[in-house]
Formats: sequence, C-alpha cells, structure tokens
Amino acid sequence: MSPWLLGPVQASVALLLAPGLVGAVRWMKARLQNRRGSPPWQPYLELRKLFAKEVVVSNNASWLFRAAPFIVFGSTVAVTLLVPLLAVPLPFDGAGDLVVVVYLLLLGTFFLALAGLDPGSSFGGMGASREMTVAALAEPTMALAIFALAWGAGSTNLGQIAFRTLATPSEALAPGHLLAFAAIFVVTLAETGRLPVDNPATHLELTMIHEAMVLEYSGRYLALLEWAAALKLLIFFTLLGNLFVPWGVAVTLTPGALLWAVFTLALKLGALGGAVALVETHIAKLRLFRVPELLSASFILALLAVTASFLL
Amino acid sequence: MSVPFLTLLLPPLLAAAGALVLPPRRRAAGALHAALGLVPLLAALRLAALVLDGWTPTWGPTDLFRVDALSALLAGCVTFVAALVALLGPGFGREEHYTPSQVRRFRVFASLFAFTMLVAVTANNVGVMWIAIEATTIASAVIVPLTVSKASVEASWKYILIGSVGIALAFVGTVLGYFDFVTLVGRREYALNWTVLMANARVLHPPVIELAFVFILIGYGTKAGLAPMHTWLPDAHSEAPSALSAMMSGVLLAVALYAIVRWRAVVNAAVGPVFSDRLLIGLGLLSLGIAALSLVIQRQYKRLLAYSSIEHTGLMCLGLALGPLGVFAAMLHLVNHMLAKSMMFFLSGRILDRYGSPEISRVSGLLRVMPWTGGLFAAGMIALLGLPPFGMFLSKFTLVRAGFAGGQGWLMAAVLALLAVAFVSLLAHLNRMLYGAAPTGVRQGEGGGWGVVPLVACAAALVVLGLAVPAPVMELLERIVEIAGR
Amino acid sequence: MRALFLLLVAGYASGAAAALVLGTGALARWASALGAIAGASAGLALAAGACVWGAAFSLDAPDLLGVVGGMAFRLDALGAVFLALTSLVAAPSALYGAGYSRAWDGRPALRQVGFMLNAFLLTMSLVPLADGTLTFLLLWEGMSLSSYFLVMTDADKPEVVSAGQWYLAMTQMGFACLLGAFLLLQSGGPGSFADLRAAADALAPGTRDMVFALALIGFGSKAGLIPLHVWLPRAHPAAPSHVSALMSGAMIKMGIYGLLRVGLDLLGGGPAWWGGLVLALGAVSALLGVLYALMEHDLKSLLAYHSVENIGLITIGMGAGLLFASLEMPAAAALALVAALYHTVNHAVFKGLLFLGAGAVLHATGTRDMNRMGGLIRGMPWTAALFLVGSVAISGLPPLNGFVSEWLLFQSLLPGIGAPSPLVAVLMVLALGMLALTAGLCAACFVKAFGITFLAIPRSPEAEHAHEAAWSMRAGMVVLAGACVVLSVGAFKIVPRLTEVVAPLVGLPVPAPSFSVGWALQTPGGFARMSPTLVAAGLGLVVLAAWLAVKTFASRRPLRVGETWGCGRVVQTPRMEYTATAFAEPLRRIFAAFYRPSEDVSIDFHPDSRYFVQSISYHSAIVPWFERYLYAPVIARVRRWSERVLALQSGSAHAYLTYLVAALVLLLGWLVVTGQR
Amino acid sequence: MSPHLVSQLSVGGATLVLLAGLMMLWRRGVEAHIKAFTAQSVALAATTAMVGWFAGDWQLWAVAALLLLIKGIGIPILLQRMARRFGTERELEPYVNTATSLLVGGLLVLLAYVVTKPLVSVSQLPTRTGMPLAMGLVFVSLFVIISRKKALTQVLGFLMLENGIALLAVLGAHGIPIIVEIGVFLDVLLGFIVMQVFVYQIHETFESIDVEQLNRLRE
Repeated sequence: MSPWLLGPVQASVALLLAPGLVGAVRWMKARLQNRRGSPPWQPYLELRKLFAKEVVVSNNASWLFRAAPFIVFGSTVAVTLLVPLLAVPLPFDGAGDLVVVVYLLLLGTFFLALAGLDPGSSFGGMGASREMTVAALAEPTMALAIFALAWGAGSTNLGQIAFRTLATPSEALAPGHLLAFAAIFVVTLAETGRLPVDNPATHLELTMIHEAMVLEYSGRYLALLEWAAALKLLIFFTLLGNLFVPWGVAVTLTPGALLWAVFTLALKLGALGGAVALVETHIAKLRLFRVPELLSASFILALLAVTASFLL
Repeated sequence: MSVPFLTLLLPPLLAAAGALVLPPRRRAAGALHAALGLVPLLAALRLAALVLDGWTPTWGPTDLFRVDALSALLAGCVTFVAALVALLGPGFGREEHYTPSQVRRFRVFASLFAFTMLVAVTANNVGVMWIAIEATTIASAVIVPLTVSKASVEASWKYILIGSVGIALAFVGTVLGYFDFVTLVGRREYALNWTVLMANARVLHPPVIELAFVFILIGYGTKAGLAPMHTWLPDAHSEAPSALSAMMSGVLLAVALYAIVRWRAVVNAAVGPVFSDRLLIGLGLLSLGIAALSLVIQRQYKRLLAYSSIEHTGLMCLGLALGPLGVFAAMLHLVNHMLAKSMMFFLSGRILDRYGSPEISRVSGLLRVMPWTGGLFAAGMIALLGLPPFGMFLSKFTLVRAGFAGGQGWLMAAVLALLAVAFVSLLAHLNRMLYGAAPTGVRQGEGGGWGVVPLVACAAALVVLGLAVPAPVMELLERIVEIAGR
Repeated sequence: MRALFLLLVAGYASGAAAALVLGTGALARWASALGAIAGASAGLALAAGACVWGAAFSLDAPDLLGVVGGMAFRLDALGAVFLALTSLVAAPSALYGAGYSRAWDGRPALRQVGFMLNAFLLTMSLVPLADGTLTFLLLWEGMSLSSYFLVMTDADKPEVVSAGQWYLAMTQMGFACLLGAFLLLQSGGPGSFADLRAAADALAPGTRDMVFALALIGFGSKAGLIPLHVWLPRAHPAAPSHVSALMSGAMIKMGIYGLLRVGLDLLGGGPAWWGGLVLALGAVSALLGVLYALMEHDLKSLLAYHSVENIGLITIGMGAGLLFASLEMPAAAALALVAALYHTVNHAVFKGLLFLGAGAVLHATGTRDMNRMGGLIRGMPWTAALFLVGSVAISGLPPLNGFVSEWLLFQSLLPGIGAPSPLVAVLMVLALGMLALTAGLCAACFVKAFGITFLAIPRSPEAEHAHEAAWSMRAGMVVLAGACVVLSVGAFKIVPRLTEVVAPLVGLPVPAPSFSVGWALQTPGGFARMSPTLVAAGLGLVVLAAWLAVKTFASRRPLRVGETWGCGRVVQTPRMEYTATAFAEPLRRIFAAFYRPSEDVSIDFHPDSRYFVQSISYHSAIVPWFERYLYAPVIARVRRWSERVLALQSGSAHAYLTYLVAALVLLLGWLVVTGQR
Repeated sequence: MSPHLVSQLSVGGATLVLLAGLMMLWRRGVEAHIKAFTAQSVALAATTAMVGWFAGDWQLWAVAALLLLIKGIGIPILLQRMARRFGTERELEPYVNTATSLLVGGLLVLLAYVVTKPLVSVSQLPTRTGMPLAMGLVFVSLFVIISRKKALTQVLGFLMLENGIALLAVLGAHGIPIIVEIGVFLDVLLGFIVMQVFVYQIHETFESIDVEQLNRLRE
C-alpha cells in the first residue's frame, strides 16, 4: 500500500474507533460503579440519530455558529494524519510536527469557544471563558513535554520520535520520558474535559466546561462536535500510547503489519481508557480555581522532564 | 570706513530723539520709528559682508570701534531684535493699553537700550564695552516698570540693584586686567583695547589675570543670568513689557555672554583653556540645573520663558568650554535662542493682551482662539524643546557631540538628564495652554493680524537654520571659532 | 534604484503638500492618500530591489545639513526588510485613512492629519536607509515628532493631551539615550556608519557595554519593552486608527531595527549577557503584555498591550540570536534572528489589520468600550470576517502567518537547551514556558476580543445600528488579510530571503544555509520540519471534505431558527450575556498575585424591601505596577527637588545679593587655595 | 616727592577712605551715612590729586576735580534731599547687629589682603601698598548692601563700591584712560539718578523704603 494512502486509512480508522473509545470508557466507568451502563457502541447510535435529526439554530447566532463545527471537526481530523496511529513512516511527517498538532487542537478549541459565545447565552460565555483559561494554562506544559520528548529523540517530528524509541528501547524507561508521560496524561484530562477538570457526564451548569459550549448545538452540528471531541480523546491516547510505548506500530506497510498495528492500538486505547475510568471513579471534580494548581503541578513535571532529558 | 558704523550707531539715537519730539500716537511717528529701527539691521548685514570679505573695519580715535566676526554676529542679532521691537513694540497693536506718555518713554529708552548694546558689541576698548553694558542696565531698568505696579517696581529695583552690583564687580575685573597690562607694558592710551590685550596676553601674569577673570565672570555672569546670580532675571522678564523682555532675553544675555567670550579669549591666550573651562562648566551646569528644576513647577508663562532663557544661557556657557566645536555649537545656539525666545516673548505679549492673565491655568484653547499666534507658539515651543526641524536641534546635537568628543561623557549625561527634565516640564505647561476648550468671554480671531508676519519670518529663519545653515552664517561661525575657540 | 528613492520622497512630499493646499474636503483626503500610496509602493519596490535582486543603493547629500557633515543614505538587506514592512503597512493604512478621516472634513485637523501622516511615513521609511549618526537621529526625531502630532489630532480631550505628553516625554528620554549611545560610539570621529563599525572594534569593553545599554534603553522605549512601555497603551488608542495601525505595525519595529543595527551590525555582537538581558526583557514583556491585555475592555488599548506582547516575542527571538551569536552557534543564531524578523513582518501585517478593524468598529459605533458592543457581525460582516482573520493570525493558529513565526520562535529556542552553560539552558527553558503561556493567553484574549465585540446580542443601541465601513476602509483591510495568507503559504520562499538578510549579521558565509526544503521549513540539523503550505492546504481539504460528506449523507431537513435556550425564562436580554470583564474574570483570579485586583460592588436595594435589588454596579481595577512604583516615585522626587530649588527664589533682594557675593567669595577662596599649590 | 613718601601718603589716603566705609557699618542713622560718604569722596579726591601730582599726569588732576565736584558735593545734596523726604521713617534694625557687622568688616579686609597679595607682588608702583585697602572697601561695601534694609542705604553702599573701584584704579595703575574715566563717571551718575527715581517709586507704592517688603515675586 503506498504511503500516501496510509493517511486516509489512518483517518478512517481513527474516525471509526473514536466513538467506540468514548463508549468503552463510559461502559468501564459504569461497571466500576456497579452499574450496567450503556453498551460501548452506544455513541455510534447517538451519532446516527443526531445526523438524521433536525437542526435548531439560535436567532442570535451568526454564520460562524454554523461554520465552527466543520472547522473544529476538520482540524481534529487533520491531526490524525500527523499522529503515528498505525505505521511509523508517516507520509505527512514533513508537513507537521508535535507543535503543529498542539496548535491545530488549539485552533479547534478557539473556534469552539467562539461558537459557544455566539448564541449569547450565559452558559456559552461561561464555558468559553473557562475552556480558554484551561487551554491557556495547559499550553506551557505541552510545550515543555514536547521538548523533553524531542530532545531525547533528536527531532520534534512524531514519526521520528516513535522510530527512535523503537530503535532504542532503553529510551522508553528514561526518567525524562516517564515524567513527560505523566505531564501529558494530566494535560489529556484537562484538554479532553475528563473528570478532575470538567465532568463529561452531566449538564450541571456549575461543573460543565466543554458541554456548556456545545449546549446550543443540535442535529448534525452536534454530531460533528461530539465526534470531534471523541477524536480528540483518541488522539491524546494515541500520543500517550504510540509515542511512549510504540511497540506494535507497523514499520513496513504490509497488510499483516497494519492489522497487527490496529489490534495493538485497540489494546493500548483500552488500557488507557481503563486508567482514565479508574481515575474518574476515584477523584471528585476539582473547583475551577484549583485547576491551575493541577496544571502547574503538571508544568513542574514537564520542567523536570526537560531537565532530566538534557542532563542525562 | 566710518559710513557702516554711522548707519549702525546713529539711527537708534535719532529714533530716541524723534520719539521725544514727535507725539507718539500719530502714525507718522510710528512709521519713522520703525524705519529707523530697520536701518541698523541693514548696516549690520553690511558689516558682516565686509567681515566675510576679509576686512575687520575699525573706526574712531585709537580705533575705539572694531568689528570682527564675533561682533558682526552679535550686532546682527541685536539689530534684528531691535527691528522687531521697533515694529511690534508698544504703540502699534490695536489692543493697546499703554498711555501715549508710556509709549514715548518706551520708544526713547528702548532705542537707547539698542544703542548701548550696539556700542558694547562693536567697542574694541574693553572699558568702553563695560560702560556700554552698564548703560544697558540703566536704560532697560527705566522701562521695566512701564505700568507701575507693586510687582513691577519690585522687579525693577532688584534688577537695577543686582545688575549694578554685578557690573561693578566686572569693572573691578577690568581694572585688574588693565593693572596687569600696565605693570608690564606701561601706560598707553590704547591699553584697554581688546586687540592689544590679545597681542600681549602671553606676557600677563597668570595669578592676576585669573583673579581678574573671576571678577569678570561673576560680573558679566550676573548680566548673562548665570546661576547663582540669575535671581533677578525671572522677576525682571515677567514684569517687563513683552517687547522689552524679548530684547532682554533674546540679546542682552547674549551681549553679556559676548563680553565673557572676549575676556575668555584673553585669559586662554595667557593661561591656557583649562582654568576658564572649569569655571564655565561649573557655572553652566549650575545654571542648567537650577533652571531645569525650576521649570517643573511654574504658574506663569512669562516666568517659564525666563527660566528657559537661564537654561539655554547655561547651555551656551557650557558649550564655550567644550573646545572649538563647542564654541561653534554655542554660537549657533545663541542665534537660535535669540530667534526662538524673542518670538515667544512677543507671542506671550499678544496672549497676555488677549487673555488678560499671566497665569498658565487661565490660558487654554490657544490654537482655537488665535490660530496663527497659537501655531507660532507651538512652533516656538518645539524649537525651544530642541526638536527638528528647528535650529536648536542641530546646535544641541553639535554641543553634545563636542562634549562626547572631548571625553566629557558623564558631564554630557548630566546635561542630557537636565535637558530631559526641562523638556517634560516645558511641554506639560505649554500644552496646557495650546489645547483644551477656550475660556468663556475671550474674543476669538487673530486681532492685529499683520503683527504676526515678522514672527513668521522668525520661525522661517529657525527652520532654515535647522535644515541647512546658510553658507555666510557658516563662514561667520568658523571665523568666530578661530577668534574665541582656541 | 535612485529613481525609486526619489519617487518615494516625491510621493510622500506631494501627499503632504496636497493635504496642506487642497483645503479640507474629500479631494484633499484622496490626494494625500494617493501620494502616500505612491510613496509606499515606491518604498516597496526599492526594498524588493535591494532584498530580492540585491541591488545596492547609496546616496550622499553633503550640502543638506552641511554644518554637521551632511546626510547619507544607504540601503542594505536589513534596512530593506524594515522598509518593505513599513511600506507594506503604509499603503493599506493610507487607503483606509482616506475613508476614515471623513470625520475631520471641514476642520483644520484634516490638514494636520494629512500632512503629518505623509511626513511620518516619509521619515519612518527613511530611518532604515540612514547611513550616518546625524541622519539617523534627525529622521528618528522627525518620526517621533510627526507621530506626536498625529496622536494629538483630536486634542480637545484631556486624556489625549496627557497621552501625547507621556509619548513625547518617553520618546525624548529614549532619544537622549540614543544620542549618548551613538556619540559614545562615534567618540569624536566622523559620523557615517562605516566609520562607526571601524570605531566599534577599537572601543574599550566597558564603553561597548555602555553603548549597548544606552541603545537598549533608547530603542527599547521606542519598541515598547517593559518597563519602558507605559506610553504605548496611552498613545495608540488616542491616535486615529490608521495611525495606530502604522505606529503599532511599523513604528515600534524601528526600535527592533535599531537594536539589530547597533547590537549586531555596528558593535558586531558582544558578550553573552547582552543576549541574556534582551531575552529576559522579551520574555517579561511578552507575558506582562498579554496579562495586561486580558484585563483591558477598551478595544484599542487591548490591541496596544498586544503590541507590547508581540514586541516581547520578537525580542525573545532577537535575544536568543544575540546569545547564540556570542556562544559561537551561528546557525542557531541565524534561525532565531530569522524567526524574530519573520514575526516582525507578520506582526506588522496582522496588527495593522486588527487596528484598522478596531477603527472601523469605532467609526461605526462611536465607542471603544467592548462592554457596549456585541452582535456587530450582522451589521458589519466584512469587518467581522477580516477581524477574525487578524485574530486567528495573532493567536498563532495554524493556517495563518502568526503560527509560522511562532513555530520558528519555538524551534529557535530549542538548541539553547543543549547549550554548554547551564544558566543559558535554564533561561531558555523559562523563556520557552513563558512563550507557550503567552501564546495560550493570547488565544484566550482574542476569543474575548472577537467574541464580545462581534458575536452574540448587541449591548447598546449604537452596536445595534452599526453600519459596514466604507469601501476604502474595507479595501485596506482586505489587502492586509491577503498578506496574512500569502505570508503563511509562501513561507518557504520568504524564509531563505530573511536568512540572506541575517547571515552577515551573525557571520555565516553568504550562501547561507536556507532553512527551507521544498515546501517545508527545516531547522538546522534537520531537527524539525513543518510546511505551512501543506498544513493550510490539508486543513482546507479536510474541512471541505467534512462539509461535503455532511451535505450528502446527513438529513436535508431545512434549518429551523429558534430562541436561545435559557432554562425557561421569557426573553433573552443582552444583560444576560458574558461581558469582557466577566470573560477575563477567571484569569484575573488565577493571576491575582500579579494583578492584585481591587473590586468594589455597590448594590442599591429596592426602597421597600432589602430582598429586591434595584441596581448593582461593579468596578474592578488592577494595580498599574510600573506607573505606581517606577514612574510616580521618580516624578515625585523631581518635584521635591524643584520645590527645594524654587525656595532659592524667595523674593528677598538681600538673599539674592547674598548668593552673588557668596559665589564671588567662594570662587576667590578656590582661586587662593589652588593658587598656593 | 620721594616714592617712599608717596606710598606713605597713598596708604594713609586709602585708610581714610576705608575708615569712612566702616563708619557706615558702625553708625545707624541715614544722615551719618551721608556724612561718611561725603568724607570718603573728599579723601578719595585728595588721594587722586596726590597721585596725580606725583605722576605729573594732568588727567588725574581732572579726575580728582570731577570726583570732588560730583561725589563730594553733587550727590550728597541729592542724598540730603532724599533723607529729608524719607528721614521721618523709624530706624530699622539691620540684619546683623553692629558688633558682628564690624567683625565681618574686619574679616573682609583680611580676605582683601589675601586676595590682593599677587597684585602687590607684581606691581612696582609706589602706590601699590594701598591696593589691599581699596579691595577691602569693595568687599565692605558689598557687605553693606547685603546687610542694610533701607533702599537708601543700599544706594549708598553701591556708591561706596564705585569709590572703592576708583581708588583701586588710581592706586593700581594711576588711573585708567580718560575716555573710560569719563564714561564711568557718567554711568555712576546716571545709575544714581535712576536708583533715586526708583526709591521715590518704592516709597510711593509701598509707603516705605524698606526693601524687606519687596518679597511679592516668588518662585
């Protein structure tokens, strides 16, 4: 299979897996809380329903309200082309590196926040304000974590990082890598709106950040946004998985290697999803003004990661 | 050779006599006065042309009068401001509130004032120069209290007292200089001639000439408004009629500085520049400091301009001590300051007539009330602040350059800091007058419109000096550096 | 080339003359605008000539200002970049100005704006060409003075006058330092830059440091680096919008040009602490700039503080460049300087666009306060879309040019982490953290700026009836928005050009290593590759594909418009919306240690019962650190000295005479004492 | 006239002039001041005549005559008229009481001696010994102007200052060229007349000639 075909394949695999991942995490959390919970494939049904439903748009909203879902969804899908989902010699490795990934996600958050503000409801305003605050505070951690990784691997391009960790397994257990892993894990919780920062399950005004922005959406726009959110979760898990523990990622583009890559990817996503489910069942939601402490803790982790990576 | 001198010195006397005889209110008297004011300006230009052709015209017994480059420049300045005063002084503007007798008194003594300054500047004999400068104090003191009030009487008393005491000390210096010369060469009729003193300077005794220069510096420094002898200047300039303060601030300070430059040349020839430089830098920096800090809190705009004169005189005095390039910058600054300050005082005269109050807080919206006067006032402000395109930018730049070239880095740092303080305070005060809404009850419109035309000429001259100094002026300044710059 | 130079001068001069002569109507406005545009395009052509085709240009005019050695002009690669930048912002601003200055029709202020704008553009375009101390300083002062008059156009408002005074005072302080720096460097010799370069090597290290320190203060105050930035958030909002665009876009860049010219070209680099200091100042300016911007709810002062932030980013790049040059890492230094130059050009373009947008909003609604705007996207669709482009660009988000230069900045800091001395590494890591935080906060700030101003429900009648800007204003903005896209997509062509500009400064061989391979940018040693072209294309493709997919597969039921959901209350009023202050409230609370906010809430209850509230007024203010703890004490001390000196003028004649006699006695005493030896 | 005798006489004359100056510090009444000034002018004229006779220079004779005429007779008459006009005002306590004034006067004369040391060593003229006394008078008259509150007394102090300088010129260089001499006389006379006019004006506007009240112009 030619490398240029790998891009769309990776994108479609990601699109297929994402709702399942969210469903699986919800299902695992329910099981941990002794509830039956909805089946893992529930999100697929929701998406199908939403795509068919009628769209209701607020009279205050402008064209931006209708364009934002496409930009958010598009930027997240574009990221999947850059992230080493299945195979390492990525076709678009020259086009973008880890910094581009972070900033594409920030572009998505930017337009989501604007869309939240547009209908003019106080929920949207609150959600946008809090989302941008969290995103802004998460930026320095991501930057330092990237450079801790990049310094070890000699390049910020994701394919190169994964390839280097594959080539020298001892790198994986270097303190720099572990600290970077922890830092990015905390940022994942913050960015994808998981529990300690934001409660994905409820619509309670006080606690919701991500939900507040998509409150006004309905029909196919809501479907796109939900899908994009699920995709974002998948991307972060892939970063955690394939950059730090890249075994199982296909090195040659043979169908057998790719199938094996998909299987190992599913395994990793399951493991990380279980970890998140565990975290969410044991930790209550932090008050908004305690979130910066969490993020500064992750910043310190990233700082240590950078110092560890260039000291050793 | 006597014609240029006569056309230079006689007209002011004739003007004084004419003003005495003719009734001041009649237009003919005013026109005659103005005409007689312009003649010496042409004579001065003629003399400058002669000097540029290599002549140094002399006249009178034991060549009492001699015009070299320095004298020509100062004569030009004096006659220019005298012409302005003749044109714009009391007795012309429609909003005149001077009585005919006051106008007559002003014209007589203003002409005498101009005459004495011209004599001081063209006299070769140092004694006659002293007499002329003493006479300037007397002539100007009479018309400081033109409108008698408690403040103007007080100002005039302090002016005459401090001025006379200061000048007396200068005479002590002159006598000591003469004494030093006589003990070496014996009594000669032309002994007090500057040229003779310069020729025999190397022979003079250092301790005596240094003592003489201290007295000279304190004496003429009082007339030049150098600190700590400057205290009479703010009072005199703010209480005197604006035309007179323009003359005093513009040229009287320059004439006193001229005297110091003359004696400095003699002392440098005798003892070398180090002694006089140290004194000039000390006094210059002190004047700059006191004036700059005094500008910060000021309530009246004429006092503000007076302190600004002290600041610029201090700067010029400092410039003299920074080697040949410094003297060049100081002389250029002298011409620029004369133009800018006399223009500003004439404008403040018009503002005082229109707004009726000398307080800065009572004057606002000047650009709206009197657009031309306001515009020129703003131009004058920018010139005094030393911003391009006006001449002061160039002279300040050259002065600071001379300072750095002479290795006086830290001195120049102090000067720049003080100039910055003066800059901010002058800007703040004058901006409060230019902008904002016009107070109620103040008549809008320009009033005596053509009265502004000569001032526009001043501003234009400043711009010319700012962008490309004309060749003759350059030549004149270079000649001066040869005379006084060593 | 000489013809282009003369065309540049003639263009601006004719624009200025037209503004003066042709009265105060539309004719005058358009004539001066066309003159300015002609001058700007000549400038652009001149710069392109020097930058792209490498044609040298130099002109000596010894008779002009003969008294002090005459004026000299020379255009080299570094000057060409800044000339291009100035002209690139000048043309659209002038076009925009033609429409915008209709507000002054029939008033003398129009003449002042027209004349001063052309004078300002002329002096600013010639500053990068100056090749002698006096030429540079004269043009520098001319630029400051003409921009002062532009700031003072509507000077009947007292805060505009005080802004003007702050501005001119600060510029004058900066000029005094520059004067000191250049004259120390010249130390008596001739004034042309070539002589300065020769003299620089002979200078003692102490003097070189002094020259650099003075130049840093002088140029830093013009660029708006913390703590010399206080004039910027006062002067920019006070100036007409197209002037603020020029000041923010091009004028403060002259500070950067000056630092590069003196720091690298004339002095030829220096010890490591130069770069470290500049880097630290840049990082602090970036972070504090964005923090102050977050708290602003006046649109133009928000943009002004963002200028401080972006200047901070540029200075980080420059500081890193200086540091690497002193640590003998020429490739890394070149990359850092290329990043700085690229961000300078980018900032000129998108900040110009944002200020023009803010001007259009001010023109339409008559207010700058964001809490009284809202919903302008309906009344002003063009301006909203263009302001959005500017916001995305300034926040450094991918498809546009802001992202490219911020990516370069990130990558240029990276080699520093591996630098030999640990202090440099720590500095780089901290700068990196502050850079990332600044980028994040900048995105948050512009969500607030765009969202509160253009989206949701109009908060005041003026916002409701806002009308679209005139076509000339929109044309100006469209040009700049286009430039944003071109600068992003064409990055792989522009970066090599900038590298050629920077190479001689850091001592790289002339065929400098180009940091671009095919369509992608590549950092030295192949450390990181990114192709803005591909990212933009890919993003566009994917969004289009998503839109098509949804259009074909999803239901084609018509869109229904309904009421915004509000938990069942009756009507949606603007007071229920988030305001700018509310949006920034979480960040104010998080950074409370820095802001130290003071909030006072006054509630007046309904007369007959304490449980019903008639009105609540909420006012919060943050501590202006620099004004209160740096400038106020200095001013207070100068006033105290002044009072003490004025006590000398006590009014008593006897005291005055005592001063005179005391001076005499002191001098005589000094004479006698020195006489002894 | 042997040089020795001349130096004796010149020192004597200079001492007389200086003593008249010190009288101003000692006495308080205005009439006493005017009498002291007149005596001083006469002594000065005598000294000038003596030096003129010794140097055989007719110009000095003319100067002596002029001195006697103007400063000996003319100005005292005007001063008397002014004193009668303002004499009624009560006597004002000067800044410095008499004892300290005299002490300061003495110190100033000492300073004059130190300052004029190089002058005396340089000059060969027999009259050089009187020069420190002349310089002493200059300093004393400066002190008078500073310490006395009445405008009239300040004018007298100024006139004494002029006398001191004239004496210095005569003793140091046997007088300055005649043109300058006449000019100086003219200046002094005009200066005095203008000061007199101002004193009348001060009296008119302030109802007293106490310079203390002239402190309206501050800052």
